[in-house]
Amino acid sequence: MSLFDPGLNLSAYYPGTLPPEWPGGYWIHWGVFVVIILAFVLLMAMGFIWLERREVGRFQARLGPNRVGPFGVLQPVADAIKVLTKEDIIPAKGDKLVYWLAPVVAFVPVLMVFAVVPFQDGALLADLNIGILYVVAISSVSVVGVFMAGWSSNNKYSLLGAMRAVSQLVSYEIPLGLSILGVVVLAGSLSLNSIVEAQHIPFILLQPLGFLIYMAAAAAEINRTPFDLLEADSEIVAGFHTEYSGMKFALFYLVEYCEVLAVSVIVTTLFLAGWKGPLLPPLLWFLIKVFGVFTVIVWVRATVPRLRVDQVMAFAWKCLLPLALINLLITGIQVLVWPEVLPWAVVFLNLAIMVVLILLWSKFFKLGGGRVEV
Amino acid sequence: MKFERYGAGIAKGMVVTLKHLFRHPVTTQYPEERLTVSRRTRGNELIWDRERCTGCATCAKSCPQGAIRIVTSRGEENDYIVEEFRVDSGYCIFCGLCVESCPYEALFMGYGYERARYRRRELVLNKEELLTSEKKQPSGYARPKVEAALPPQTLLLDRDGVKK
Amino acid sequence: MGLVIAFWVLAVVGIAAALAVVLLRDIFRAALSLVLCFLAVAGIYVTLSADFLAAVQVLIYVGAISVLIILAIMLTREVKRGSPSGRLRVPALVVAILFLGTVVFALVNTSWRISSVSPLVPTTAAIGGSLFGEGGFILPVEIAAVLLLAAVVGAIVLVREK
Amino acid sequence: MTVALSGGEIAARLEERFPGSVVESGQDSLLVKSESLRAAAGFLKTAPGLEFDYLTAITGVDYYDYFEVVYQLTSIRHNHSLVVKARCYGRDNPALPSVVGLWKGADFQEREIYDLMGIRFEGHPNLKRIVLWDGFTGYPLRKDYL
Amino acid sequence: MVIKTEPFVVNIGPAHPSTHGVFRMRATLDGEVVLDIEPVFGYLHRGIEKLAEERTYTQIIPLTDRLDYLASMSNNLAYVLAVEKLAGIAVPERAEYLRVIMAELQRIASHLIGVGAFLNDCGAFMTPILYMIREREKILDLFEMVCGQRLTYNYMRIGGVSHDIPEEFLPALKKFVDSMPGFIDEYDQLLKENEILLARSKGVGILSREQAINISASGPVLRASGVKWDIRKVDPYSIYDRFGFEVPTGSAGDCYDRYRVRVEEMRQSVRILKQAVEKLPAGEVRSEVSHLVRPPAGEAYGHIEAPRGELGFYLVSDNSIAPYRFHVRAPSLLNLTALREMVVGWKVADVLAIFGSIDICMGEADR
Amino acid sequence: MAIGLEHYLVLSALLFSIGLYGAFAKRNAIAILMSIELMLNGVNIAMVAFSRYIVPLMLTGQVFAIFVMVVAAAETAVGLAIVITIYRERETIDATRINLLKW
Amino acid sequence: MEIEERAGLYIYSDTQLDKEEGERIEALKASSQQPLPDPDRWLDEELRRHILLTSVDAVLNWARRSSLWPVVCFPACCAFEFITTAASRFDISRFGMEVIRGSPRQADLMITAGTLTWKMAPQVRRIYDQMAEPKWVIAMGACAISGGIFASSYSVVPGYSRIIPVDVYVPGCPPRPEALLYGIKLMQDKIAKRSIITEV
Repeated sequence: MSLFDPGLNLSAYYPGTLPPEWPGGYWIHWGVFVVIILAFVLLMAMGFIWLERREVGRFQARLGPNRVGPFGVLQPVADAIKVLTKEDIIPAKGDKLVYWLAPVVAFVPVLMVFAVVPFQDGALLADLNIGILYVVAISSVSVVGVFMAGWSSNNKYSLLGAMRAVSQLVSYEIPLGLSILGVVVLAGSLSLNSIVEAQHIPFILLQPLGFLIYMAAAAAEINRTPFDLLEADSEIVAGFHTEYSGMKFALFYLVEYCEVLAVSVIVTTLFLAGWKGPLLPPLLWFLIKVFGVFTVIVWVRATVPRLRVDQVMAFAWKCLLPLALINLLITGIQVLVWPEVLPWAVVFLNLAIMVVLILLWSKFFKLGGGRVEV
Repeated sequence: MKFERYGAGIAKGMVVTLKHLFRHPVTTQYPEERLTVSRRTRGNELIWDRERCTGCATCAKSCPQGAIRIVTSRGEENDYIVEEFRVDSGYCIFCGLCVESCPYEALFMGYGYERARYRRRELVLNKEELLTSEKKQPSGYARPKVEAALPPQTLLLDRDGVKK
Repeated sequence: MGLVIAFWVLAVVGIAAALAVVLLRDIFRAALSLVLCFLAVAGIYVTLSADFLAAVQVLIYVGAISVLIILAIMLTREVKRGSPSGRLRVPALVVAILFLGTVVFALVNTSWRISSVSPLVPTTAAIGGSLFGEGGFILPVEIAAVLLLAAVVGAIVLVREK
Repeated sequence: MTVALSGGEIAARLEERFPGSVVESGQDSLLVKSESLRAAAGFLKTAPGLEFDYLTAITGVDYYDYFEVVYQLTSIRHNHSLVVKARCYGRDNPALPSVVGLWKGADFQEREIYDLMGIRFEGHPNLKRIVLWDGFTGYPLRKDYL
Repeated sequence: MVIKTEPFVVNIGPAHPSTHGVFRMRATLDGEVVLDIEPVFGYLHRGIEKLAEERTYTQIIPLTDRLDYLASMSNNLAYVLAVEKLAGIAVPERAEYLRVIMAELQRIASHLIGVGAFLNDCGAFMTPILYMIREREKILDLFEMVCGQRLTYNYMRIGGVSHDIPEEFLPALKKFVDSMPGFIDEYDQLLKENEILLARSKGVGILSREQAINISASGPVLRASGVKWDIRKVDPYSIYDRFGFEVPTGSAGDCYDRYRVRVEEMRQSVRILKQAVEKLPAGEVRSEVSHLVRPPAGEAYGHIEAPRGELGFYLVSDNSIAPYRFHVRAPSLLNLTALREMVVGWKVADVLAIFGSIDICMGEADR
Repeated sequence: MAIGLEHYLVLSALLFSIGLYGAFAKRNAIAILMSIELMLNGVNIAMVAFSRYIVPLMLTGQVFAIFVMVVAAAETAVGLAIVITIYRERETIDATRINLLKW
Repeated sequence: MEIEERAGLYIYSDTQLDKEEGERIEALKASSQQPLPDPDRWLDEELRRHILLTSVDAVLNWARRSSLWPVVCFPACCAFEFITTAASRFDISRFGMEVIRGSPRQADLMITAGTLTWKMAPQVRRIYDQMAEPKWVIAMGACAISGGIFASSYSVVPGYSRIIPVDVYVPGCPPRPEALLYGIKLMQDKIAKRSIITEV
């Protein structure tokens, strides 16, 4: 199906939110949905900013923002207005065009991810049959934005941050993709909506190891602890956006939370059965799960320290990648051997396999040390 | 090191943070809630007792940096009249040595701490501003009599057992 | 109609970006233009109903190859020297134009047997089938796997510390 | 309890090894001739029974006529201590041998004395200002600095 | 695999998020690897040694507060000990106990910050340091109760302490002493076994026993390298010989050992506090000393085991009301001597972890 | 105007020629690699276009394009490794000065 | 924050860099012998003001005062009172201020926590210059206001106002966290009345 040729299989998913006989056909659907997605992403990102600050506050035995509006919910709004109206500084020696473009390049792909996410049954902008592949592909583009920012700032901390970004993001894309493949094998489709529909029991139970790998790899892709090396403020100040101020910085800040939102949404869709759930309306289920995933991410952030750059790379290549491959292999075998029999037995089997694999792998895998003779 | 604990250490740590999520935060919401400061607090102001002061300038002498300026003139009954008594609270370090050394108990540390100002020159306290007033109470630093009258200090220790 | 506009926009962007790649002196910007060119090509694939291929194009070319190239640019620090053209500029131009002329001449004068069947969508399953299915390209896949392995090993051996 | 060794006894041992090296000895200190400081320090660090392996502190004092540099030595093995002093004369370019080769802990302290008091330590690998900036005039810890 | 690139110089500090004040490291990096590092001091050099020569002995006490501003009580104690040694002044028994109580409370407070800051430098997102600061607040409350200030106490006096404790102090202290071990356990649970922390700190920044002695390291840095050297034990000052406590030592001398030694020292301090609270006698807290102390001409070196190591004051008196020479043996400065050897070859991230594990205070290092 | 096979082929030829020019004219080894990537992309477009317009139901062209991408990825990895090794040894990646085999 | 332009010059100690730094310090010292005037003109103007703030100004000022992000500038003792202010018990995050930016480009408020030495002064000046407009400064503690106990020292700048304009002075040595919060409240009040006042 082509993006410019709407009308093939979209109609199948119409019983959701929008009536099928909408006047004007799909163009209006597109227009409306783009606006809805923009609003959803921006609102949720702001909500996440607020929620993270509140939650981290509570994890740290304090309160968090509570003075701007009720419970401080207007805090992100105030931040946004303030940041947007701040002076925009452009480094004198940097590459101005690239400097200007970088936040945009980083922001657009993240926004495009939401085009294929089903908010509830069939309610999505475009049900691409390559859905999850599209997500992985598109999200790999924003690395270029990060790199452009680090390069054009003409600052060594920025450059260090950008170098770390590139090596880290490129490495973690592989375990990320492989862990998704397990889900795809189970669901038999790349389309996100079909994946949700295929989850009679959430895939987190069938793919516990895949879920852990995905969470780790995704945390690295979006620079969350313990892999938040790109902007490790105790090491390289603010990383690649050290030199950014004003509106461009606001975009990077937004990108950060949009990425978290994207990951939460995709985890919800792939592993937590998306909008499925009893009693409550599907959209509500969807939101509850997204916030749940986000809370876990914040919880991890509030607890663990950060790994060193070479340890991060070693973790991707020596730990996550082999585990993801083994996981994929086991999943493939299971799908071939027991197609649709006794899913609950498989759940327990897979949990056992996960425990055994982690225990085994811990024997081989070493971190630490790492001095280089110079 | 070997990655030998299989994530058990991380899990333990996460339990600790999770426990804190359900504990009562220790935060004091300052402008609305206030901590009662210590009875001996050395607040960011000095308080001077016009009646008791004899103008002996012991305080000025004991000040490590000469933040107190006293000008006196000879009075009728062979005593000193304090013409000028000035403390620059932007220069004073509130060490309390002047209060300790005052032989007539005429100088007190202030109990208040809200002394921030927009202008540098407003930080300089002259004779009138040093007197005690509604807003300015002396603290019990080196003055046991004042100390006994002040309320006890709020302690964070007392909040330990409080549940949410 | 949408298809026509899309093609022309993508084609113009792609060509312009490709020209920028070979003409810009600033090699970092040239690499960024290369990214743009790849994205345009991915768009072209979409207009050709090859959506799976478009995603793969973005994933591999944009996500991996150009990032690797940018990384190599950083590591070699050749940026200050730029990317000048060499002595061969004029002959290269002649060769390129001659080649272009020949190819365009040939393809204009060939009568293509255009099939009027509408293209196959979705392509994912079909590609999978033709790669791994019976009578498919399973041997080339194996060979490609060996090639990739060889490339990875070779690359590691090349840049290894002595 | 860290035992403060008697300056006299050690002075005698030093004299035996390096005649003429000790100028005077006090209760728990001894004053060493500046030329033989390096040799005496080496002896104190290694001589069996003494083994002052730990240099606690170095400081300089300006006595107008001369500068006195005070070395507080401790032996972690035997838990005893000693104060060694050396003097250098002249206010323009006073100098002493450096002990960085023996105790690396002297590195920053000697630089600091050089910076603040203007005593040169011959043989220090990186003798330059440490806490003040290049271009600062005068040596603040000298008594005649205003 | 390391790809050699052109080395470049990066300044870490002086106003860097994690240099614990205003320390600056001029680091030569090859990619992420540190090839060389030059510590640059002096961004907080305030000339305390010169200023002290112009003040009376009592007026110097506020100055010592601001040396190591995380351990003002210890600084006060070291200074008054040196002056008492110089002038031969005796201290009442109760004052000695109060001094020990204050010094040990201060040690806990300072180690809390040290450990928290180290964990922060390892990249934990503020949580450990915020928990530790919460505990430190309890100690600051106690200090404030006694002397009215939260950071610069100016509490010790030559010949005793400035005030006796208020009556609500002892119950509060008892409560603190009882609850503190539980909190230390909790923080241990938070990060002691965390795989990431272990990977970041075990085997990183090793300072061998010989090196540690040779560079005159002291305090937890020296003990983590396996040297059982604690001034409280080897040269007991004040009344430390009356308390039973252990001297924790490390074995490897790496960042993790330094972190563990600090945590264990906190437990030992709690132990000392427990004993001190039980034994605290009644009586005077300050002996009769003239306001203007005039020690006889001479010199004295008084040292204590401050939280960061051996803190010594070298005083020279010329029988006037101000010291002739006032020198501080700052543990922070000396512990940094080995920084270069410790960090060369490690990554940038390790530099900050190692630096954090040394736990310095620039106010003291630069003076 | 409808878009036909010829349009795609001309586009592909243009990309290929631009890449060809770059591969000959550039002196920077990385720039040459980038030009080669351009050429490969041009070829890919042609193959997908053929597949789309001539045998729409068989995806042979697309499968070939995938193989080309695999080769391109391998080529880039090895090529960049060579470039970095040469840079390390000779401090330059100017292709006109990398003439080790000549002598 | 400082990045040297030249690479490859470094040996164990680079005397050239030290020399340049010394020159910068001496130049700054020579050029800042008098304190800068307090930016307090708005206080007088406020007295005879009768125009209301426009709603745009009101929203802008609300946003600015509700999210003051401080920059890292922690030279000495006061830093720990500032950190305590940021920590759980006083929790500066209630005011939306816990986003302590390492990069001055993204910060609004400089809380000068500690003694400023002449050696440090160029760095502080540089951080201040790097901050994007609008920016504010709170001088925290006696050292920041006047040099405090170290005012007479040979290496200490007697007050940050020699180097950068100071909006709010918070006395104390160091001020309690509440005192600092009170200073922040004054700062917010000042921001709330922006716009009619000309930039000072």
